[in-house]
Amino acid sequence: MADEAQPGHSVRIETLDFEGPLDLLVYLVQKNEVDIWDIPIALITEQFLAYLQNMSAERLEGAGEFLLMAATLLRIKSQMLLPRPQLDEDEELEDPRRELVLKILEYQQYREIAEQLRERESAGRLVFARGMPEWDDALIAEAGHAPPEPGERVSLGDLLRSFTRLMEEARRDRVHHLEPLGVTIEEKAEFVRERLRREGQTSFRDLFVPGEPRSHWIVTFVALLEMVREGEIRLRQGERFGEIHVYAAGSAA
Amino acid sequence: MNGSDAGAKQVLEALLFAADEPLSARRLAALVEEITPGEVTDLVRELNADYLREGRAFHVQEIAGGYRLVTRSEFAGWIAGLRAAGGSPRLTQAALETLSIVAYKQPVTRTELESIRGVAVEGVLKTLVDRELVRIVGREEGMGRPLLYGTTDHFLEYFGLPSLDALPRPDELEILFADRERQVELALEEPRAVADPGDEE
Amino acid sequence: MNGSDAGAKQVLEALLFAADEPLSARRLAALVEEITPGEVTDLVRELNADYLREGRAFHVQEIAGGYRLVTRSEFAGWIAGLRAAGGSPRLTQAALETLSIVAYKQPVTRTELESIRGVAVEGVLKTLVDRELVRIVGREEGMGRPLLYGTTDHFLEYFGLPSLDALPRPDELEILFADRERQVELALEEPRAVADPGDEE
Repeated sequence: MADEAQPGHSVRIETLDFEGPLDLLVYLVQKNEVDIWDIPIALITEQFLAYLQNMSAERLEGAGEFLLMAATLLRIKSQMLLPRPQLDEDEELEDPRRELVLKILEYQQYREIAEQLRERESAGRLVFARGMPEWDDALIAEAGHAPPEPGERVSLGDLLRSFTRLMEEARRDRVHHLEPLGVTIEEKAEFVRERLRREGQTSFRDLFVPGEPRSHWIVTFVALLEMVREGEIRLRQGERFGEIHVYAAGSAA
Repeated sequence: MNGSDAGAKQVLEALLFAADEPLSARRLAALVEEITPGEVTDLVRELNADYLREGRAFHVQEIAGGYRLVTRSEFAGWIAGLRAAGGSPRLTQAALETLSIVAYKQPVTRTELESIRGVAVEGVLKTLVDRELVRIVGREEGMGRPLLYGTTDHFLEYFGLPSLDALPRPDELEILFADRERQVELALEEPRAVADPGDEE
Repeated sequence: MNGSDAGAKQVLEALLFAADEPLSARRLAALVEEITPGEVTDLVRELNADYLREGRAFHVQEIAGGYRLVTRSEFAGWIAGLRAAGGSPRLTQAALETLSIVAYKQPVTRTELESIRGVAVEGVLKTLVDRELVRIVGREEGMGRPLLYGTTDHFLEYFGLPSLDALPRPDELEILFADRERQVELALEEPRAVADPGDEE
C-alpha cells in the first residue's frame, strides 16, 4: 500500500483519529463544506479511501467498520452513475444517498448532544459534594442508634463483576493444569496457508478446529489478523454477521 | 417565620449536610416529619437565599430528582488542591457519544447503539456500566431477547441534571430535521415494547 | 474584617466542607495561600460565630489533628433516620461474592457455594437471609436433602432489576465484564464484519 497521500482532491487527514466511519464522514462533509443533502459522493469516497490507506496498522482492529462503510460508499457511487429509469408521474426516484445521509445526520445529532454533555461534565467537576461524614457515627451512637454496618457500597455492576471474576478464576485454574499453550502464531499461520494452498479458499469458521483448546483459537485468530495486515490474505463477507470467507491475497476471488 | 419553621429548616439543613446522595423532597419530608414535600421545596429555597446573603461557600443544588449541598464552582481550584488524587477520569468521546444515544433512545439494545454509531460498543458499554452511568433495564421482546440499557440516577448526578427532561437538545439539528426530514424525528422517538417485569415471575 | 479576609474565610469554609478528613491549621494555611496557621485559627473562630448567629445546623469542631465540619449533636436522631431508612445499602465483599453465585446458580446448596468460593459461607449466608436478599427455596432430592437457596424479590429491588430474567446471561456477562484476553475469544465467536473495498472498483 502506498505511503504517500493521494493526489488531487485529497485532504490531509492521516494524522487525525476518528471514532468510526461515521465520524470520518461527518469530518469530510464539514471539511469540504458540501451540502449534506447533495453530497458529491465520488469526492467523499475518494477521500474516505485515502484515509483508509493511511490508517496505521494498530488501528486495524476497528478497520472492519471502515471497510464496510467504504463498500457502501462505492455501491452508492456506482448507483449514482446508472442511467435514471423513466418514471410515472406519481413515482419518486429514491436518491441512493438518502439512507446514508439520514445515518450521518442522526449520528451528528448524538455527537452534538455528546458535546453538550462534555460541557456539563466539565461544569460538574467544579462542584464538590460532601464526602461520607463518618464522624457522625459517634454522635448517632450517643443518640442511642446503632451505627451503620461497615462495608462497600455495591451496585449491579459490582455483583456481575464479582461473578465473572469467580468464574474466570475457576476456568484459569483448569487451563493451567491441563492445557499448556503449545502452539505458536507462525504454526497457525502455516496451517492457514496450507489450507489455502489445498482448497483455494476457506470459511473463517472452519479454521477454528472444534475440540481444540480455546487458547489455540486465540492464536489462530491473532495469526489471521497478522496475515490480513501483511496483505497475505483477504477476508470477505456476503452480509453483516454472515459467513466470512478467507482467500489468499493473490487469488482471483 | 415562627420557631417551629426555623426548626424544620435546620433539620433539613442537617440532613442535606449529612447525606452522601441527593435526597428527594418526598424523602426529606418523611425524615423531617410533619412537613409536606411542597414545604421542603420552599424551605430549600429559603436555605439558598440564606447562603447567598451570608456568603456561604456552598449551596443546595437540585439534581437527579433531589437536593444536595455542593460547593460553589469558584472554589474548585482550592478544593482540587485538597483532593490531589483527582476524581474519576473524564469520559472518552466514544463513551459520551454512546451515552447520548442511551439517554435519548432508552431502553435501547447494544445492536441499536452499534448501528447508530457505526462501530462496536461493547468495550464502551462495559465502562459505562462499570461507572454506573448506564444500567440494564430489562430485555427486549422477540428474537434473542437482547438486554436493554438505560441511564442511572448517577448519570443525572454526573452531568448535573435535575431530571432526564433537562437533557440538552441540539436545537439547530432539530430545526433541520423538522424542515427536511420529518421521518428521522419520528425514528428517534419510536416507542419500544419493554418486557413487563410483572409477567416474568 | 476587610474584603480579602472574607475571601480567605470562604475558601476555608469550602475546604472544610469538601474535606473527608480533619484538616490541620497548617495544612489549611498552605491550601488557602497567603495566610498563616494563626490566621486560620482566627478565621475558624469567626466561622463558628457566624454559624451560631445564623442558626446553622453544623459547626467547626476542633479535634486531634485539626478542624472538621460536623452537624450539631441535637440533629443526630434525624441523621440516624437518614442512615437507617433506605440509606445507602451496604454489603461486604464476601456477601457480594456469595450473592452473585446464588443469583446465577440458584437453586443452590451451601456445599456448592463453598466449593466455588473455597471458604465456609455459613455466616455470610445467614447475613444474606437476614437482609432478605436470599431465601430458602426448598430442599434438594437425595442424600441428606440439603437446603436450597435462591434470591428474593428484595434482591431485584436492591439491584434495580425488573426481573430475574434481566440478569445478564453468562455469555452477555462476558461481553460486559471479560478482561482483554477473553474479549479476543469472544471476537472468535462473533466475527466483526470485514469487507474488501478493492473488488468493487
